Amino acid sequence: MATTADVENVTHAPAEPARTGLWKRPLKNTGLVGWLTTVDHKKIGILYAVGALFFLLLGGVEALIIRAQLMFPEQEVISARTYNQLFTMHGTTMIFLAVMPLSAAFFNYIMPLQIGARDVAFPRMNSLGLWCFIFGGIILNLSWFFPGGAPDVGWFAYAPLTDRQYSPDIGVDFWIMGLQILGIASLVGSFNFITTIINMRAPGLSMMRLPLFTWMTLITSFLVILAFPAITIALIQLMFDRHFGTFFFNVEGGGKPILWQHLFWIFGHPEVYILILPAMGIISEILPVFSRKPLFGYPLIVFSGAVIGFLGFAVWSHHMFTTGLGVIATTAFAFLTMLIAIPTGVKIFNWIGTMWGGRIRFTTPMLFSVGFIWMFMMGGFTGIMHSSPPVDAQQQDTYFVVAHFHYVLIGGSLFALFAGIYFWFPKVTGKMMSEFVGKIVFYVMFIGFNLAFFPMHILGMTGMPRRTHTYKSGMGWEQSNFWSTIGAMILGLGVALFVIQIIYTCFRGRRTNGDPWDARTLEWVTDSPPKEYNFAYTPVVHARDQLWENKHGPDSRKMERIAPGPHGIHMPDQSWWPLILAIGLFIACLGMVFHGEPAWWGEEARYGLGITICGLLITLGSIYGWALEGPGGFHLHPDPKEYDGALPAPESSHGHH
Amino acid sequence: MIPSPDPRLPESGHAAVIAEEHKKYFTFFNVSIALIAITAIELVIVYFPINKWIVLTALGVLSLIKFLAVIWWFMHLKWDRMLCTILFMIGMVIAGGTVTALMFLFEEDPAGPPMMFMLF
Amino acid sequence: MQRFSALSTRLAALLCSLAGLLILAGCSLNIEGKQSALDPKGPVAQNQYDIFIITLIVTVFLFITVGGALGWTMWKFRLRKGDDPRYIPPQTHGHPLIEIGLVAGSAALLVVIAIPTFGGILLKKNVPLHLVEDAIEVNVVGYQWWWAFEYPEHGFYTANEFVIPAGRAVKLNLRTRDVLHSFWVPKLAGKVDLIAGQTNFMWIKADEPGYFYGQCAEFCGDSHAYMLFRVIAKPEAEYRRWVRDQQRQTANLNPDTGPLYAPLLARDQWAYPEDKVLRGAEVFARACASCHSLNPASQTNGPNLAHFATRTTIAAGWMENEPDELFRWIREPDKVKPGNFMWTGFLRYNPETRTREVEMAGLDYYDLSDNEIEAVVAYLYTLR
Amino acid sequence: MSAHSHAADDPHAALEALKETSTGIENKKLAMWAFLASDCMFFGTLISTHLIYRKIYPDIVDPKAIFDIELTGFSSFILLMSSFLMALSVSAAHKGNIKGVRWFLGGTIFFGLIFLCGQVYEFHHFVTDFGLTLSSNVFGSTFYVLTGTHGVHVALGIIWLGSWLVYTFTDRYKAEHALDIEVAGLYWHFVDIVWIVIFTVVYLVEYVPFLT
Repeated sequence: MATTADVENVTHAPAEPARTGLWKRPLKNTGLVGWLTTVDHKKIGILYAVGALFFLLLGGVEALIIRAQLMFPEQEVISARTYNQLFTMHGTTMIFLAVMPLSAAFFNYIMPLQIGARDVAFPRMNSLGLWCFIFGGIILNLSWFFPGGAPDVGWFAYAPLTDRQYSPDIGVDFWIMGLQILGIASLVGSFNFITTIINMRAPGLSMMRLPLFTWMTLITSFLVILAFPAITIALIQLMFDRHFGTFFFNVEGGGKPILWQHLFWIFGHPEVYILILPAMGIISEILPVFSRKPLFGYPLIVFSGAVIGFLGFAVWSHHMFTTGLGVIATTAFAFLTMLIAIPTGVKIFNWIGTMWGGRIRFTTPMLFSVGFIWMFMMGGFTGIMHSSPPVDAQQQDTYFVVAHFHYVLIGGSLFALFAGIYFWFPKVTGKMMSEFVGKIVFYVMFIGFNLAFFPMHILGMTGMPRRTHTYKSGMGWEQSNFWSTIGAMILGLGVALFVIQIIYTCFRGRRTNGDPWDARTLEWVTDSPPKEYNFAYTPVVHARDQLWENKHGPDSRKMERIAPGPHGIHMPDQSWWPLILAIGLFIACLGMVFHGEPAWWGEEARYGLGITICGLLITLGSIYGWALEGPGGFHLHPDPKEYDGALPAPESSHGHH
Repeated sequence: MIPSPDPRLPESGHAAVIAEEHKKYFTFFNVSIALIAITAIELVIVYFPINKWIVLTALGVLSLIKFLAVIWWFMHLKWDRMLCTILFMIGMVIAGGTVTALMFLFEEDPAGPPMMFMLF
Repeated sequence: MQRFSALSTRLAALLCSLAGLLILAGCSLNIEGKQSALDPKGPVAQNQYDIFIITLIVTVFLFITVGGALGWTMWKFRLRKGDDPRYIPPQTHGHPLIEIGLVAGSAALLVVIAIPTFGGILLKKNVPLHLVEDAIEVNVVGYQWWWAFEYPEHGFYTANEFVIPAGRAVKLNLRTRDVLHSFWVPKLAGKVDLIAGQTNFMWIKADEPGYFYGQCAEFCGDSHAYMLFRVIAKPEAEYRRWVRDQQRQTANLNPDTGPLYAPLLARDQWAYPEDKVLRGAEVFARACASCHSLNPASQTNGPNLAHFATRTTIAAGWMENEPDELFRWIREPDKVKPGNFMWTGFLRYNPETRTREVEMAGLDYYDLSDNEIEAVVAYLYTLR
Repeated sequence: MSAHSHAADDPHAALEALKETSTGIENKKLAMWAFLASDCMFFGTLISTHLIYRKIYPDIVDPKAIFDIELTGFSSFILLMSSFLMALSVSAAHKGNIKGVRWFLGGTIFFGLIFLCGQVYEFHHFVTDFGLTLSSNVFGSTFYVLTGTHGVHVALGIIWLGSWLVYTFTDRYKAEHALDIEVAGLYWHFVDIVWIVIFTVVYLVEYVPFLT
C-alpha cells in the first residue's frame, strides 16, 4: 500500500511554469493579479461568495426600500416607476446574482474537496464562469445609471410589456444582455461541475458513496444545462423583437406573448430547483454531522433529488394556471406538480430520520439547518396548496405567492446557504465564527423573517396583488403590511449582523484545527484552509462517510493515501484569458444594449452593432489565446510536514479530540 | 513529423488500433451511403400521393434512423462508454418531451379552432 | 456557552410551536375584507375556497404530524447537559419499509387534494348546465390601466365598473388591447389573465346583490397598482333598469344641432348652473372627446364616459366619484396615476424611429385652467 | 504525468494511470457530450417556436412556393458527406495518419463551406425574390432565426475545424490532439443531426400532399 512515506524520497525539483501567449503568463498567485488570473477553484469559490454576498446586500436594500414604500397605504416614498424597477432588480438580483452564485461558491469550493480532486476538470473555464457572473451583475446594475433607468418589467419580463412599444427604454436591453451573460456563466460552470463530478472522483469514491452535497451539485448542474437554453433562446428572440423587428412576441405581427411565458417557465421552474437543491445538499451534509449519525436513507435521498430534477422539467405550466390553458393541460400539470411533493417529502422524512436517535448538537449551522427544515416545510405546504389550479386561481400573483416563495428561497435556500457558510467557514479560512453571535444572527433572522413573510399569507388571501407599488387604505391590509415591513427590517438587521460577523471573523477569528465539527466527509481530511493543491496525496475511499470511518470505523473501511509520483503534484498555470474573454462578452453585450437606444443616443445607436462585433472579436481572440496558451502547469512538491493537518493516523481510531 | 499513435493505449496495441480504425472506415462508408439513400427516399416520398399519415410516419422513422445512425457510428457512441449515450439521451429526452408538450399546449388554444395536427 | 446552547434549543422549540400556532390561527379564520378570497360570494369562489380549505386541512395535518415528529426529535435527541458529546449513537442507515410507507402515505394524501381539484378545474372552465340558460355575456377588455366592459347582447360599453344580475351566471370573454392584465374579483372567482393574442374565458356569479372589489393581478406597467374595478350585482329588476338606462344616449353627439348635454334631467337636479355645464361641454369636445366617447355604443382609446355620473368610482376604481376627487384627477392625472395616457396623450409606437409618438394629445398639451376643469366636472355630472 | 512508482502493485493507482478519469471517458469528451445535451434544448426551443407559429398561421406563407427542395436536398447531402469525412478525420487522427487528417479535415471544411454558401444563397434568394425578411412576418422571424442559428453553428464549426487544420501544419501538433479533433468532430456531427431534424420538420413536411 502506498503511504505518505514515499514522498520523502522525492527531490524538490524547482517548477518551471510555462510562459506563452501574448504576454507572460502570471506566475504570482498573490495580490490583485493573483486574484484576477486565478484558476484555483478555492479562490474562485471565495470570489463567487464575496460577489454573491455583495449582491445579496444590494438586493436586500432594494427589498427594504420596497417594504418601506408598502409600510403604510397610499404612500409615496418612491415613485411607481422606481418601485417597479426595484422589484424587478430585487428579483433578478436575488435569483441570478445572490442565491445562484452563492450556491456556485459552494460548488466551487467544497465539491472538489469532497470528491478528493485537485481541482475542477477545466480550471480556466471555471474562472470564465466567475468573470461572466461578475460582468453580468455589472451589466444589470449599470442600467441604474443610464437615462430610462433599470428594467421595470419584472424578473419574469412577460411579453408584450417588454416589447419596445411598451418599454421603449434601455432597461429591458440591459436586463436581456445581463441575463444572457449570466446564463453563459452558469452554463460553463455546470459543464465543468458535471465533468468534474463524473470524472475526477478519488479512487474508490463510487457514485453511491458521493457526499449528498456533491450529488445535488451534479443534479443542479444538469438542471442548469438543460434549463438555461430555453431562456437563452427566449432572450435572443426578445432581443430580435426589440432590435431587428421580428414578431416572436409582438402581437401586431402575429406573435403570441403566451409563448414567452412557456419558454420562460420551461427555464423558470427548473430554476427554482436550481435554487433549492444545493440548499438541500448542504442540509444533508450538516444534519448528519451534528446528529453524529449517517444520513438516513441515502439512496432514497439521492434518487428523490434526481426525480425532483427530472419532474422539474414537466411542471412549468403550473406558473401559468391562470393563463387560460386547456383542461387537459391544466390537469396534467397540476397532478405532476403534486407528484413533486412526494420526493420532496421523502427528503424531509429522511432528514428527520437522520436526527432520530442521534445526539443533536445545536450549533449555529445546525440551527440554520433545522430552521431550514421548518421554513421549507411551510413553503412546501403552501406550494401544495397552489399546485391545485382552483386554489391557485385565488393565490396566483398575490402576496400569498410572495410569502410562499420567500419561505422557500429565504427560509429555504438562504438559511441553508447561511448554514453552509457557518459550517464551512472554518474550512475556508481556518477560523471559527463565534457560536454566540451566530445564534443571535439566527434568531434575529428567524424572527424577522417570519414576521416579514407570515403576514403575507393573510395579505394574499385577503386580496392584495403582487407588484403593486401602493394600495388603498381601508382594504384591511394595513396591519399585515406594517408588521411585514418591521419584520423585513429585523431580517435586514440579522443579515447585516451576519456580514459584520464574517468580516470580523476573517480578521479576528479564533483559529481552529482542521476538523472543528467532528465532521464526516472528505473535505475535512485536508488542512483548513486547504493548500492550493488540496490533497498532498490521492485519497483512496472505502466508505461513504470516509472521515467518520477514519475516526470511528473499522480498519477495513479506513482511507488509504497514494503519494504523488516523482514529479510531484501537477498544478495548472494562472491565466488572463478567462478575464479577457469575459470582458469581450461584456463589451459585446453593452454594444447590443446601446444599439437599441436611439432615444438618447440618436443615430449613433447604429454604432452599437460595431461595438458588439468588436467585443465578439475580442472574445474570439481570447479563445485563440486561451487555446494556444494551453493549460500550462508546474509541479509542486509538498513538504511532508504539510500533510493532512486534520487526518488522524490511520492506525488509531480515536485520535481525534 | 509523424506523431505517435493514441497515447491512451499501450504501445503494443498500436497495430490493433490501426486494424480497428480500418474496419471503421468501411462502417463509416456504409453508413454514409445509407444516409444518402435515406435522404433520397425522403425527397421522393413527400411527393407520393398517398395518405398523409403514411408519409409523415415514414418521414419520422427515416429521419430518426438517420439521426441514430449519425450518433451511433459517426459520433462513436457504439464504441464509447454507455455514459456518453446516457448523457446525450438525457438532453434528447427532455428536449423532445418539451417540444412535444409545447406542440400539444398550443393545440389547446381555447380561442382558435382545434388545430390538432394541422401541420402533421 | 453550554447554558446558552440549552437555552437556544428551548427557544427554538418554542418558536417552532409558535409558528405552528400562527399557521392555524392565520389561515383558519374566515377573514372578511373588501377583496378577500376567504369570503366567497359566488359558486366559483366558493368552490375555490372549499378546495383551499381541503388543502389547508391536509397541509396543517402534515405540518402537525411531520412538524411534531421533527420537534419531538429535536427535543428528545438533543445533546443534554452532562451528556458525553463524544457518544456515538447507532449508525443506522435507513429502513426501506418506513420510507416506502411514508411515500405511500403522502401519495394518498395528495389524492385527497387531487380529486376536488379536478372538479374545480372543470367548474371554472364551463358554466354549469343549470346556469347556462339565462347566463349573460360581458366582453372584458383590458387597457393600460383601465377596463372596458361591453355588453354584446345590448350593444353598449361601460368602463371600470359593471353591473350584473345577482343569481345569474355571467360569461366573461377576456381580451387585452395592449399588455397582459388579469381579471380578479376575489369574492366572485379566482383570476384569469387577459393575454394578448388570445381570448380567455371565465364565468362568475354573485349569489346575492352586492358591491365587489376587483383588481388587475398581472403586472402591466407603471400604474398597475391603480388598475382597479368594481362588479355591482343587482337584483334582476334593477339590473334590467340599469341596462335600459345604459342604452340611452346621454349627450347629443353633434355640437351643431343643439346643446351637448342630454336635456333629460330636471333643472333642479343639476348641481351646476347651465352656462357652466355648456362651457364644460365645449371644453370636453375640444380636449377630451378624441379619447372619451359619450356614445354608449362606441369605444375609443379611453374609457367610455356615457352615464359617467352614475358610476361610483373614477380613475379605474382608485378614487370615489366625487367632485373634489374628479377635479384633482383631471387637474393632475400624472400625479394621481403616473404614466397614464390622460396626461401624456395616447401614444403609438413608431417602429421606424423606435420611439413612441403622441397620436392623440393629452391634458399636458391642452393645459386646462382651473375654471375649465371645474366646467368639465360640472358637465360630466350631467351625464346620467 | 502523475504516474507514480506504485502503479504496478496498487490496483487503484493502476486504474488511474491507465484511464486518468473515474469513468475512462476523457474530460473534454464528457464535457462536449454534456454541451450537446444542452444544445438539444437550444434547438428544441427554436424548432418548437417555428413549428408552433407554422401551425397557428398555416397560410401566412406558402413555403412550397419559396423553398427550393432540390437545393436543400443537395445541402443535406453535402452536410452528410462532410459528416462522413469528419468521421474519417477522427479515425485518421487516432491512427496517427496526419496526412489523412489534413485531407479529410480539408474536405469536411470544404463541404461545410458549400453548405454555408447554399444557405447564404437561399437567404439571399428569399429576401430578394420573395421579400421574405426577418420582419416581414412571423414565418420570416422563426425561419431565419432557426436556420440562421444552425448556420452560425456551422460557421463556428468551420472556424474550429479550420483552426485544427492549420494547427496540423505546425510542429505543435501532437498525437494526443486526436482527442481534440474527436471532440470538434462530435460538435460537427451534432450540427449535422440538427440539420437532419430541421430538414425534415421545416422543409420536407411542407411538401406532404395534404398541406395546401
